[in-house]
Amino acid sequence: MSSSARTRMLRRAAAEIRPGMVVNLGIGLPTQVLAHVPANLPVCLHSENGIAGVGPVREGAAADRNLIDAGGAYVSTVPGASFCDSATSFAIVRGGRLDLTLLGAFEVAGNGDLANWIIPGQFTPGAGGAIELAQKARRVCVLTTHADKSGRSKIRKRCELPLTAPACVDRIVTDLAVCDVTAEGLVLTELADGVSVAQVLAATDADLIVPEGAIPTF
Amino acid sequence: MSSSARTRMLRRAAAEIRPGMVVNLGIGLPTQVLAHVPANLPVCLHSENGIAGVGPVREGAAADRNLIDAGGAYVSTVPGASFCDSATSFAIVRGGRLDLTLLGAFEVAGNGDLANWIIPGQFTPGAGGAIELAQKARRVCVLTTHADKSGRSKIRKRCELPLTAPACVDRIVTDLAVCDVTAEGLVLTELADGVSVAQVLAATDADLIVPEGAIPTF
Amino acid sequence: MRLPDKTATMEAAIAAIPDGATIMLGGFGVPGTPFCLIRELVRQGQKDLTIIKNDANETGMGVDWLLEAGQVARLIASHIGLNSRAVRMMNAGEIEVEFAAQGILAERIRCAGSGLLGFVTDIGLGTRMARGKTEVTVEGRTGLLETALFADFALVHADRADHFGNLCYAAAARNFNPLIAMAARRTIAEVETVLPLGALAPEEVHTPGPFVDQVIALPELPEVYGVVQR
Amino acid sequence: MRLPDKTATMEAAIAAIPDGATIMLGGFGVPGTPFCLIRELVRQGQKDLTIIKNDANETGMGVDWLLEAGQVARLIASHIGLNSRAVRMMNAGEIEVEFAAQGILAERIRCAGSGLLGFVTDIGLGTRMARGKTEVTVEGRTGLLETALFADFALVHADRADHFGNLCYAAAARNFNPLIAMAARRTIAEVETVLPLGALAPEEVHTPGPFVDQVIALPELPEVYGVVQR
Repeated sequence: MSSSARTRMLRRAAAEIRPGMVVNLGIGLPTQVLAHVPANLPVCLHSENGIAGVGPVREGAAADRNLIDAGGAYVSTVPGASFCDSATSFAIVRGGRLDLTLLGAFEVAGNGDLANWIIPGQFTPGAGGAIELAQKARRVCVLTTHADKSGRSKIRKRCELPLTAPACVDRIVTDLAVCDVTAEGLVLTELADGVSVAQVLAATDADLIVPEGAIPTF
Repeated sequence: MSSSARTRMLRRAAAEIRPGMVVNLGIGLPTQVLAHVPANLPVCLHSENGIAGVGPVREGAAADRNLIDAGGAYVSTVPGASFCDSATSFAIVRGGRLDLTLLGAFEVAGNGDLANWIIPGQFTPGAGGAIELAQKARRVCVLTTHADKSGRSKIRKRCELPLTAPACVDRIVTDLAVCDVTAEGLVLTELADGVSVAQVLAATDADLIVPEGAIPTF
Repeated sequence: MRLPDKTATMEAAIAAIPDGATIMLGGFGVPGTPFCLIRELVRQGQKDLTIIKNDANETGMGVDWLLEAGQVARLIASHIGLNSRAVRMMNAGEIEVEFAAQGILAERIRCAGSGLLGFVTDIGLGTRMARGKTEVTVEGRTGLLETALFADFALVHADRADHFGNLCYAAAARNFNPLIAMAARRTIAEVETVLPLGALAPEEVHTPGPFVDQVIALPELPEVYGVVQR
Repeated sequence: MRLPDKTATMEAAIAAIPDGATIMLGGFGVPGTPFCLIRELVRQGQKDLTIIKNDANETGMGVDWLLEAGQVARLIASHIGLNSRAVRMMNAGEIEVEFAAQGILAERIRCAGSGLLGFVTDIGLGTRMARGKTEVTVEGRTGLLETALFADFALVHADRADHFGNLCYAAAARNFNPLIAMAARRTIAEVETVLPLGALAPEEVHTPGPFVDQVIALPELPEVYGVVQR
């Protein structure tokens, strides 16, 4: 993936964040979306280790030893931030107060199934907060490269890995396209600039519904 | 009950409060025990509306509109007090952090059953915190006049009123005596000054075990 | 990024409440009761309400205004002994009253606010509080299943807040307020002092802003908030 | 009345922990981890411990010291991915690891601390996290029964405390600390600054003193508490 494709994907993901939302950015690619959120957007970033109102990353001498996000990065807070314990933090998630989460994926299926926490025999670190984020955020947007490093499509007919949560994903944003999980199936809704429908279809294992007419680009 | 008998009873009840304890004083007679607790005793008074470290009652201009105890009295706090929400306050009770509660009674039975919250058809205001205090304090001491206003014994073979909690009472302190609930039954352990064993037996509906030898007085 | 502004007017906030709504009210006695929001609810006159509150206040204040106006169909509480009208209306069948042990009421509200379905407790076993409840065995111990208690609206009284809805409560006025703030589809907070973002230290916030939908600054405190003279 | 004094020495507090004990540790990563209490536990060498903590810290700190010393038989956590030793020992069968979803772990600990038996949640339905769990239906909705998680000892790190054990936590160092402080038979707090009674405002206390048994003032903070340089 080129640097410009990566930036385009991150910018497109940032556009998922709407004014007034409480948002949790998962570890990995989603965290990088932060740099593309407009400075003046009214939004509250949540971190599951007990922060509402996460601000920009802090490095070196500016870091506070007691202030990390759930990914372990030293962060700051914005004015009006608050801290809470881990039970209250997940009450925000499970209680319906988290409007959006952006999550990474190992695999995501056309029916919205998500696998992003375990690769049996290879990667078994525990789920952390992923299960609750995936299952309970009001809106779940997966942000991932369309293919894994070996070129295998991450957008699958069915997930083969153990699920994080079934039927939880609303939208998938990749370096190639935006796809929405609908009652009819997975729908191609946007194309990355310079990418063709045929390229996306070739890169996607899941069945993909291509709407008639022009498809918007990002 | 004479004023001196009342004072004697309250003083005896105050002696149940030992150094280091977290204590909840129920509404009514138990609240009056406060005046008989030594000023320097290391103890934490809990109120179920979310106070750990209740201090003396405040009246008139000294009252804080936001600071009442569970009985509705304006109170103060001692240095080192804290406030918490109602769920946390009852976590202290149910979680085993409340060492002692002194509770009033309509009826208390020889097996430790307590009825102090409802008189069907007459008095049905709801249980408030009584059920959890009775069931979960590490030690439950009932403080009550031996007889009700009509002269009927409150210390019963069995409670006829609906129970607050079954088999929850450890000790009963009255104007006449102190009785302990034991595996063998209800045992007379102390007599009020000037009260005879015969008087206590006559005033008690429950079967009462009278130990051999001299019985201490209070 | 900056945090959203949730300040609102009392009239509009309460106007969103329809007839038949389930409403949680903060407060244990006077402290923490949202009297101004209740007064506005009386003025607007929504009917057939289910009210969830620790108590029914005393005669002549708070919940009693709603009872007097005939707006309440159902009351879920732990203790209503200080309100003789509530007791009389209950006994006359004019309102339906459901009692819960006080800490169980608190916990059922928090359970809803935490996105859980219910919990299992031994509180009430062997008493009439167990009637009609399902028994569940947990690792060999028997308990009663208590269900999460949700509301459409939570009306909260806070001492201090910021524009994002971070709330701080005074002394024993905290009580049920942080719990109901979590458990409603919409949480409306009346606030004695509204401060700019950043004026509350992040460590001192009692209810984090994400739980709160609307913040209403109280212009003045009516006498009912004061010390009750008996 | 005055509130009891709970200040204690670290050596005596940790010496009360027997072999085979179940110990909860605060902390999410570095912030809130009671490194000094863990170091003393390593020095005293109690064996066959069950450790309950969100994570296993990173290699070379905290939980990792206990793993390296062979003191851990069982670990209950939500995520151990930053500690390769923990993952290796789990895969080699040298320690038993039980995983819970992070918020469910927090809630199971709070459930014990609140004197409840368990709770019902739909979290994990349709995934392997549901394996072996009992299904319970609550008002027509199916959930999984999660059990209260108790410990013999909770080791907590606080920023400020008073002699009675009222605790305040700094920033994101709060995390699991207030929850584990509720859920153990004995709660031991190491504290950066111990203040006299009354120095903490009653409204700002995060963990009320009744939950805490022993308060240990840290004389100095070892480097491990600092910002991790990667």
